[in-house]
Amino acid sequence: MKKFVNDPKNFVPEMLKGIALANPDTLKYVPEYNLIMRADAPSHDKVSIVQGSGSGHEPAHVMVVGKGMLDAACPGDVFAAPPMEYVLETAKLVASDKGVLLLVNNYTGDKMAFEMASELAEAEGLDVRTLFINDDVAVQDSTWTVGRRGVAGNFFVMKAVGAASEQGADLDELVRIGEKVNSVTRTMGIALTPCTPPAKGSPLFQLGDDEMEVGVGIHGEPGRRRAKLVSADEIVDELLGAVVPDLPYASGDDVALMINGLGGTPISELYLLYGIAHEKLAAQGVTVGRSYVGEYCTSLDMAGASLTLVQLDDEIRALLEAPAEIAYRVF
Amino acid sequence: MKKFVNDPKNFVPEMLKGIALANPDTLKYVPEYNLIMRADAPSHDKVSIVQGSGSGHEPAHVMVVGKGMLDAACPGDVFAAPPMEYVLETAKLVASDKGVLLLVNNYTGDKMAFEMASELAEAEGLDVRTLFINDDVAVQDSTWTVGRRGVAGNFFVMKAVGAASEQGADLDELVRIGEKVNSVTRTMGIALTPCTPPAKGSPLFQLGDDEMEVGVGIHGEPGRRRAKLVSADEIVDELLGAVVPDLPYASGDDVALMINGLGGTPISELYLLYGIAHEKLAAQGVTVGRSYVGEYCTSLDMAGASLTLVQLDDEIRALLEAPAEIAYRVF
Amino acid sequence: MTTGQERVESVVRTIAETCVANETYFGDLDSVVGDGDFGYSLARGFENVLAGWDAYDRSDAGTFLQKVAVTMSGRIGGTSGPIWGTAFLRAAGVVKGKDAVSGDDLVAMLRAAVEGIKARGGAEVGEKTLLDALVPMTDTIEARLAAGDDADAVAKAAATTARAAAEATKELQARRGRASYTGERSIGSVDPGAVAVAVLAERVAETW
Amino acid sequence: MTTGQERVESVVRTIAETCVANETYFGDLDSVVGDGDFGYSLARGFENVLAGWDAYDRSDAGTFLQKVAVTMSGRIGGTSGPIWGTAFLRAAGVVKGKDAVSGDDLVAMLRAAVEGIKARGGAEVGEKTLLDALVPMTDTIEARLAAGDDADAVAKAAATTARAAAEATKELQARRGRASYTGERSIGSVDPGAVAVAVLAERVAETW
Ligand SMILES: Nc1ncnc2c1ncn2[C@@H]1O[C@H](COP(=O)(O)OP(=O)(O)O)[C@@H](O)[C@H]1O
Ligand SMILES: Nc1ncnc2c1ncn2[C@@H]1O[C@H](COP(=O)(O)OP(=O)(O)O)[C@@H](O)[C@H]1O
Ligand SMILES: [Mg+2]
Ligand SMILES: [Mg+2]
Ligand SMILES: [Mg+2]
Ligand SMILES: [Mg+2]
Repeated sequence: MKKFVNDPKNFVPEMLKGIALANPDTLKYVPEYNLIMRADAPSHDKVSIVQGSGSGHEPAHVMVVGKGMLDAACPGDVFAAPPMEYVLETAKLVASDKGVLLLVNNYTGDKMAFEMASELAEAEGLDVRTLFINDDVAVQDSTWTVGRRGVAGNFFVMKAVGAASEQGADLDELVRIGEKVNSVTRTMGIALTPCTPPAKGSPLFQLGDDEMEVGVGIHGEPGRRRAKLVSADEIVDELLGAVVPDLPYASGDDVALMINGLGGTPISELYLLYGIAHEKLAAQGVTVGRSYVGEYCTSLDMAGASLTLVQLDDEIRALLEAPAEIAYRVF
Repeated sequence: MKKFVNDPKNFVPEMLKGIALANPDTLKYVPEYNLIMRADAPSHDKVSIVQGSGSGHEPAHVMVVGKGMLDAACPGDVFAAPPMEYVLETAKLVASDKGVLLLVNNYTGDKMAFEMASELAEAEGLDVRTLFINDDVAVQDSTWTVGRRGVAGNFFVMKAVGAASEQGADLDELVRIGEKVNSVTRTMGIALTPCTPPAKGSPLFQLGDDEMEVGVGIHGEPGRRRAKLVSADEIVDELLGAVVPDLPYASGDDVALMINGLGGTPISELYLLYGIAHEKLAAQGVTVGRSYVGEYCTSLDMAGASLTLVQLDDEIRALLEAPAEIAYRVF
Repeated sequence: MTTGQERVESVVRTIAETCVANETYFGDLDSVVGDGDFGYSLARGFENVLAGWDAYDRSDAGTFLQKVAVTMSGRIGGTSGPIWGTAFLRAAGVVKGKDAVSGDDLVAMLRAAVEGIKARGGAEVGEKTLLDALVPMTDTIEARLAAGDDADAVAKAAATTARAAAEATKELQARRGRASYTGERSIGSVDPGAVAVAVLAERVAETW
Repeated sequence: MTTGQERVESVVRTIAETCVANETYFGDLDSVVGDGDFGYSLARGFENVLAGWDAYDRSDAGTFLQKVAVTMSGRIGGTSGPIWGTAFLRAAGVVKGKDAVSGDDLVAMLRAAVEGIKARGGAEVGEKTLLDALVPMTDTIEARLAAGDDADAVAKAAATTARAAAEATKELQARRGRASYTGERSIGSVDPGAVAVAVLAERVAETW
């Protein structure tokens, strides 16, 4: 394992400590519950927004806590949903008079932890609503399965409800907005290499030198199929071929296009993919009104990328354009 | 080679096209000279700032073009200084009445290209000044060598002169500021894995499963020595042990601390390193007044990180805090 | 067959120590079509249990099991925290206030755990989860107790059934949990949760 | 020994084709203590030369070489663009207006190229650059011409010297260019630029 790490069991707490030390004026780290929160939370003139998930997806979600996005993030261990108790305590710590919105990526473990926690929080008198994000088209939704996964598209839900809450929207309104953004957001990813969880110390799966995993999950879950590695052009065709017809996105649509790096892929390659996707969409009559290129929701050190489309309307566009001040910044 | 790429020879132009497509209102891509420039450049009430270097270090420098930072970046091929002609044409395209400042990382190829180009630009009547950046403590400076390399510390020079130029500083003033920032900036890096240039298709060097390269260059050049991989704590000791005594940074100093990812290392590990470095500096009486964690100057897909310190004073701090609007953004 | 509270505690200790010892093995099983953290979650969970052990209120078997449950579901994440926590919690309810556990109690505890797991995660038998080992194992225990076998023989039979059932999950397609995302590709590998049940049953039988 | 402009052009074509053919080999040499792009830079540079070939003004040998120089230094980056471009430019200056090249011209061209390289990059012989093959090779050519050898023999002797000199760079510590960053670790591997000179000299000798 080639990682910067001390004791792998302390990987997550040590990372969280680093985030707090780098942002002393704006963020607070609460070691007992493994959480990062805004130093000024709760603010009683806005709904508080919390997202939890396993760790290993940074900057999601601990690095997008701040004005205009999350009020707190409660991560679990690497790739493990947070314990129910941590979710509950996080909700209590940031509980605002206007309520708490819990954002959850749709996975079995996360779903259970958040459902248990929100039941208990309600029992304690908190006004809590929970919203599930499930943008991953790689997984077929059906009553026989656990439903689609939440992946990089969660950024758009967080950004939209974060902006709306800053503008004073109430809990019902935030749920409406979050569900709306989730409903027009679709993602699919491709892995070129596996990732290595620090505590495991070895790659999570094996991938041949000339292979890629199409539709990979952000926890290294296998995707739709394993295929021979092809050119960037063909990869974009594959991703658009899965994402575009799913909603479907149609000629005349104005979209946000995100090329998200999975952790080990340099941003140069992401921009290369972006350019190809932008042009292919334009050729289909789909206009990219807003672009996102970089790392938003990663899978540790996995080389790979995901492509997300969001159908824009005036409301969503304005919320995405609103300012935000988060730890994950450049200058 | 596991990369998103079509024909490797088109890797750089395809990336540049992607950058321009993602930023249609603010950036322009000029394929003839392989350059990215602000759409509104030149602006005659400010000095234009240009940085060139090989590609493969993204976001440096093509993704930090924009208000408050560069007016243009002219990259060469991966790891190759730009051709002299491209530097010259870039300077001409953004030439402002207040002059042009050329920023160059101190490498043989870059130095020659920029010296030739600025001679020719002056011959054509342009007011040009050139500033070399050389923050890498891994390399010993002496009259027998080509001097120290410019690495991730170049961010601080770009940011400071970019802000000052936006505030109306003239060329002499910018040179003063740039030299001052460069003189108080020191960096050292460590590689955990080699990088793979797209056109080469295989790793640039070999590193054992339990080895790291201490003092590595951002082009994969070997560093001070090869050593056994150690814990994150010990790695930070090694980096601080090289950087701190070099200026030296002393108790009572207020510094900017940057943990820069070299391309393949996830940001979670960078924050972990940041937290350790922040605390070790504090224990030495050095206060971190400003923090930078993420990718600033990479080496393709190399796993690794560099640590940079900048001695802050009121002038430098204000310039670093000034706003900027660049392609490399999050929301 | 009736056992005292000490035996309940020693079985829980065996379970805890076995999960800690099998961290890597269970993690590797979860790497095949999951995310590799099953071993880590169980090991950290039961490490917490072992660390809290001496401080647990053990006024009766039920109270003791409830403390174990709270540690698991409160402090451990992933799917396993809520699932295993709920299982222990429901089992605890059956023997609340009792300091001895009869054969009938044991079967009722396991049935309660199974119902709790189903309620919490929405899974049924045949969907490739730990239920596919736990339910047949419980059936065997019930049958052997009814047939009058002694505790040792019951434990051995339970282990044999759990192992066979865990191996048989290889043929199943996952419909719950992370493995379900892979659809047909989940066929061909065993379910880590079911194998964990088999390993634990074997270890309990060995140390009876 | 005097050769016509056609021979000058055919030597340049041999150089160009040999650099294109050795892209991977030269790149691998540059990976040892450099950044691996030496082969790529030369190959792309000389591909440009070959692509521009038919359009080049070739009114005389000097003009032709100047066009080659401008292509190399104007369009090719890295260290090699300016270094090789300057070398061709200085050589071009010696034969400007001439359409035949004498033995003395050849030596003067090589000396001019060497001076240009030194001026551009600040290197001296012994600092582990292509100069360490180019200078001894030029000495040999001058000596063999003075001794009255025919062109073929001169070319073969040049190649032999260049190869030996390139191999000898192994013993040197790099003081210029990217390899110099490694200090003593640069000892033990050959300089890519010097080896390129040797390969080109051998190929020119073979195809004379
Ligand atoms: N819905 C469910 N109900 C019961 N057990 C489940 C369910 N989903 C998964 N499991 C069990 O949990 C095991 C995986 O646990 P764990 O690795 O902690 O989950 P994850 O990492 O997917 O959140 C599986 O092997 C399976 O036996
Ligand atoms: N200052 C210099 N003067 C002359 N030749 C040099 C100098 N520095 C390096 N070289 C030659 O250039 C070769 C490397 O070229 P190239 O790979 O293009 O450079 P880089 O990638 O380091 O910019 C070296 O093998 C050496 O022969
Ligand atoms: Mg998990
Ligand atoms: Mg180079
Ligand atoms: Mg798992
Ligand atoms: Mg090179």
